[in-house]
Amino acid sequence: MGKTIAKSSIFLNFACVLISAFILIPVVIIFLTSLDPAKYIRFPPSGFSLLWYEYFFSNKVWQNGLLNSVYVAVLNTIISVPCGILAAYAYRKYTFKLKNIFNTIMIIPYVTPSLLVGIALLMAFGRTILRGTYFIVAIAHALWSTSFIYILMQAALSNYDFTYEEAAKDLGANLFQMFSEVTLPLLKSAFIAAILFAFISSFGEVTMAIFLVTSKTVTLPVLLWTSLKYELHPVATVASVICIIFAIVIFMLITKFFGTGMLSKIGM
Amino acid sequence: MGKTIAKSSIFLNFACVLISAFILIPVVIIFLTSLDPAKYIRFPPSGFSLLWYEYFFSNKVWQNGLLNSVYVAVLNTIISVPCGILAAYAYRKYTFKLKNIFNTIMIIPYVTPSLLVGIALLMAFGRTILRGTYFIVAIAHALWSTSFIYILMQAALSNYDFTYEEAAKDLGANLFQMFSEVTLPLLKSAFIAAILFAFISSFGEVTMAIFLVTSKTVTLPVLLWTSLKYELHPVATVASVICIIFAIVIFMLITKFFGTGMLSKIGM
Amino acid sequence: MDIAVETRNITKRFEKGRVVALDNVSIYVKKGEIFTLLGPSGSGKSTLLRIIDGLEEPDSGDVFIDGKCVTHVPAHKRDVCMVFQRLALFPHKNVFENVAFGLKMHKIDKNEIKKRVEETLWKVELNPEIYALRFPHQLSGGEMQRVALARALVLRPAVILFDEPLSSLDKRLRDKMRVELKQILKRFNLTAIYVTHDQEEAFVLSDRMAIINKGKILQEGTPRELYEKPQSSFIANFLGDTNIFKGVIKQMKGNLVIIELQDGICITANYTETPPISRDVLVSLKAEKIVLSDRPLFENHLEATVKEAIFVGEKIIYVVELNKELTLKVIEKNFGKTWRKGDRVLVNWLPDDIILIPE
Amino acid sequence: MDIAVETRNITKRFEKGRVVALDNVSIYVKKGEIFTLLGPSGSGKSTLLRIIDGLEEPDSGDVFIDGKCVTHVPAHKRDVCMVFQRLALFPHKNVFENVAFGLKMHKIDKNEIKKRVEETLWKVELNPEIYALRFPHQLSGGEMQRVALARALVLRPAVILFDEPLSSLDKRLRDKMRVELKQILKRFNLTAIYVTHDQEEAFVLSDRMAIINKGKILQEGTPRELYEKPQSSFIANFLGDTNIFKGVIKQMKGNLVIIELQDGICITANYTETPPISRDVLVSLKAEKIVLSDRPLFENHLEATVKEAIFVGEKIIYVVELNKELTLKVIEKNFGKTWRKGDRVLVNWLPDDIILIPE
Repeated sequence: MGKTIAKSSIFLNFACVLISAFILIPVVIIFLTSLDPAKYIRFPPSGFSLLWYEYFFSNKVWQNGLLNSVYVAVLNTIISVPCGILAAYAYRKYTFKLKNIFNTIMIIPYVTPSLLVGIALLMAFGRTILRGTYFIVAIAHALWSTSFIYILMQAALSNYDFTYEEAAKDLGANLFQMFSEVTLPLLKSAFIAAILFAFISSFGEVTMAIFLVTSKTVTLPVLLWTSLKYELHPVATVASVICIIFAIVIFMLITKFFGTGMLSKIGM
Repeated sequence: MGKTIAKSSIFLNFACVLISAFILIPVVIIFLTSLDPAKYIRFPPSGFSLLWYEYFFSNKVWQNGLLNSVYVAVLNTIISVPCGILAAYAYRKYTFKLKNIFNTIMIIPYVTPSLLVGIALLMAFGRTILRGTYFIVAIAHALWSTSFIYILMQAALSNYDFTYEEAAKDLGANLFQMFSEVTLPLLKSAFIAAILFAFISSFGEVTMAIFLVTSKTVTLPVLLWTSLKYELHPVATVASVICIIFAIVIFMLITKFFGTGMLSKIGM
Repeated sequence: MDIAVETRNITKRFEKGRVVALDNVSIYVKKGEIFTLLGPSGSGKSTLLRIIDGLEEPDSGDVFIDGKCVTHVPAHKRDVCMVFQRLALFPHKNVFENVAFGLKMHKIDKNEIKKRVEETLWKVELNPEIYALRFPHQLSGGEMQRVALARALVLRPAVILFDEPLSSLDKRLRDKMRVELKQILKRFNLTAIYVTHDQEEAFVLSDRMAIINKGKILQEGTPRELYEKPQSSFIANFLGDTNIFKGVIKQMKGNLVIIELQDGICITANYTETPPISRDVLVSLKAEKIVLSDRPLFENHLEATVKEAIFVGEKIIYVVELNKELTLKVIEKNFGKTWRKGDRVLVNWLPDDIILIPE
Repeated sequence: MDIAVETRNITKRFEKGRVVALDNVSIYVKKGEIFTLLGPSGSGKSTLLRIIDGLEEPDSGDVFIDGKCVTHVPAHKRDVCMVFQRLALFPHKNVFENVAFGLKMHKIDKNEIKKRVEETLWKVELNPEIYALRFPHQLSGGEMQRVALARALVLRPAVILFDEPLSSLDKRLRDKMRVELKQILKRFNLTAIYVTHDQEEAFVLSDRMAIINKGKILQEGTPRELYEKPQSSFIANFLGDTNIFKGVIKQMKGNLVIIELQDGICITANYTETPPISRDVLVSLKAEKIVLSDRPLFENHLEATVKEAIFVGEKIIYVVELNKELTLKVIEKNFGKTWRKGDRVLVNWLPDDIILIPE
């Protein structure tokens, strides 16, 4: 490499800056707008103030939305993470007849537009007791989320050596001991990544939620949506910034604790 | 394995059927509803007819939406596939200073709620000449799509052996010959998968599009959304079925032509 | 005779019965013995090991450990331990925890665990004070090897199974580790089944060995028996560097047989057991059983020309030509006089070293 | 003397200068010669090869090919070809297309390409009619090897570089391929640089070789020179199976030196070149240079007890004990009388085989 690197390094760094700028445009715009004290959203902003941040944190509706989003995200995580992980684990470890069909079916929700999932569930459960509960929103998210986690875990498991489990069995471990002593610690980082991804994707989801929430269970992204679509109220930019910060913090957690090596393992 | 398999096989096949059923619920519901001749959407359906399919294919607005969706998806593919592939290729092949920061930035749009990307672009370009063009919708999609393709290609490239490129150089190939004779054919299936994914994700996207389209550039998912949210017109279920069939066909293409091996390579 | 492990008529098929991995395999291993299964890759040797360990079940046939039938006993309840090919040391546990794993699974008392783990680490020549807290990735190849062995040893199983555990080491370390391994196994009088495709490894380690090919046991015996008395041309060819010729028996007097190889080139051989039954035989002569000289050393000697002399450090490999169609490979150790391409030499051998194989 | 390749004072650092891969390395390779770089992994041998090929640039120093400085010429414009460790046959191209690749890149006429590819396939003993349309995954390890060689040969480069191309084959095939490779290289009088960590491979292939360790060339010469006349204890130890002892020179008469090893055990050695300058020396004696017997064979002989006799097929390795602190490793080929543990024997060697290394 030597001189080759030195030369290409300048070009590459320049290209990186350009692509990064392109990528960062929306984030920067939203952040600047959220600091504008004006009564309606506009760009470029005209001033600097934390006015709308104060508003956000003192307003019951927005606070409620934030909490609801957390409830739904937690519920989704509880449903989709075990399902997705077990499905991927079974797919890699065992041979069974319906294996290929199973694999195809698991991936369908991932390629189905999420809008349709929301509508379908509304149609199915709209007039049942589940209507307007956190549960129905979480189920919708879990459909997509299970599929996504299945895909992530497939990638993580493709580097996983089942010999460790055989060694544990050979040394006298029963199924439970094998799982807690070997499988869990070895796949720990992939499991945590799956949890974080399940949480964050559910937390920011709007397309399905908008069909399924009531005014009691309304989530932050749905509030944001309504606010932006009909009022263009500046507090929406604050909510946006909070969503993004939330996402970035979780993403940082993933990379910090498990390294980018882990991300590339799970296909990131 | 032997008898072990036989036993677990029954359990596994049963579990598969259960999970698959859960996963397939929305698709089945939508499909059945689309065959209902009733004038409003309801579930369970009351009859069987192809009435709304005929309606869909004879209605200008829906046809137009379908075409617009295709335009946007193609434009998005043209922008995001080269960007995402080049970024991932550069990341794997070269060493440069901003490498880690670059990696983080590339993943941000993927974790940013798409709603916000749409709004930010509306704010930035809402009053410019780009307003209401296909281009602005495609840019929004490309932000997310580039990030996603970057992640996919990282996984694909993690199994790619750069020695082939060195061998080509060693045998007298210049940069262009190396790319067309070695890199392109070896990564062909990953490239095609990237194209298909870019296309399908853009084709079904609604959250960003809804902020950026005009009545002239309105896409199929946006029409679908409006129709479902305000009219509950039964033709929407037909549009849904068409979207899903589209998605499944493309997914089948991916698995048929490149095998599930390839999918697991790119992290699917 | 105390039998530690026995398999009876084990058959195993893969891929819905289309591939026969093991075909009616019966072996036995005596207590305190090191038994080696030697075979090319894909011969079924690892499958047999996994069946003995309980990681796979045979389609038919039975496995006995210490006289009890364990065919349907799951792996974690069998009194056998395996040292895996890629070792499979738990990467998230340190040396102490790795070795203690089996004891912990069996709910042994903590103090007892500590005592036995340390004892075992000493056995494999790892100082517990230095190594106990290290993680597998901090160990060298040889040290990892020893930890893997300790992890199996500590459970004092009836048998230890080895699935080519040395194959990932480089040659020098492999040579060293195999001698060490044998010393440890012998010092503690352990029973072991060792699977390998490396004949040197099999020779150095085994008390008794079997050669397996395409799922069938071809021959078993001590290393020397197999090497010096192969019962088929496959084994004669497979072990060592062998010159094999077709020949016709011309004459038999007493224990001596005179065999014509070709064009009147005749050699003399001894047979000690049954005389050959057909006139057509295969004659096998290992390359190291031939001595080159400039004057006759033994009764059996022929003139030849050196076609190639390949220097390989400790030994020199010669290819010598008896006539246009008959060449011999000869191995001499790198000592004293060496020959060059084109030299005229005498090739000498002892009649005892000629092995006759029925064609 | 026609020089095909020369490197002058090549230095290369990695990881921002913290790791020195090559330290002022100068080698030359004559036309028609097979030159081997032998060294442990991480010694820098592959880096040197990549610098000669143009895949990496040195931090300082120059590379000359056919007398022209090519230090800054990119790989695709250099008249050298490499056979890669993992071969790097293009998996999406058949044998013909793989071999034709270099010619196609150089825009050679199609008929000419066909002619030269077929010619080259014959050279490496692959029938083009059978193999031309096969893909790499349809070939055996040995066939892939030959295609990789053909792909380089077809360009008729000034030098062919080999980066341990045989290391992935199993032992039997490797032994066969290395002899074949040498025959092909010699038949067409090609110049080659071969990198390996396997000393047998280096001995068999090389006209001349160099030993490299930690980025430095330690010694170069013919295989025999390096093996029989090591200039440092590293090399004496690295090559072959060596007994090394500390000794003190007691007496020198003519070409003979008498060295005391320990407790009055004295041995006699010859020195042919310069006499040793210090009284303390290292004495090196290769294991195969010792002969065991029950009656004295040469002047140098000592009594010993056999501690171990390890049967390794074509050879037997003995460990013999001269006294409590002095053991010797002896290699005998598996011929004639063999000894057992506990036997009293005489160890014999020739004074010429003792090598003195300044401590």
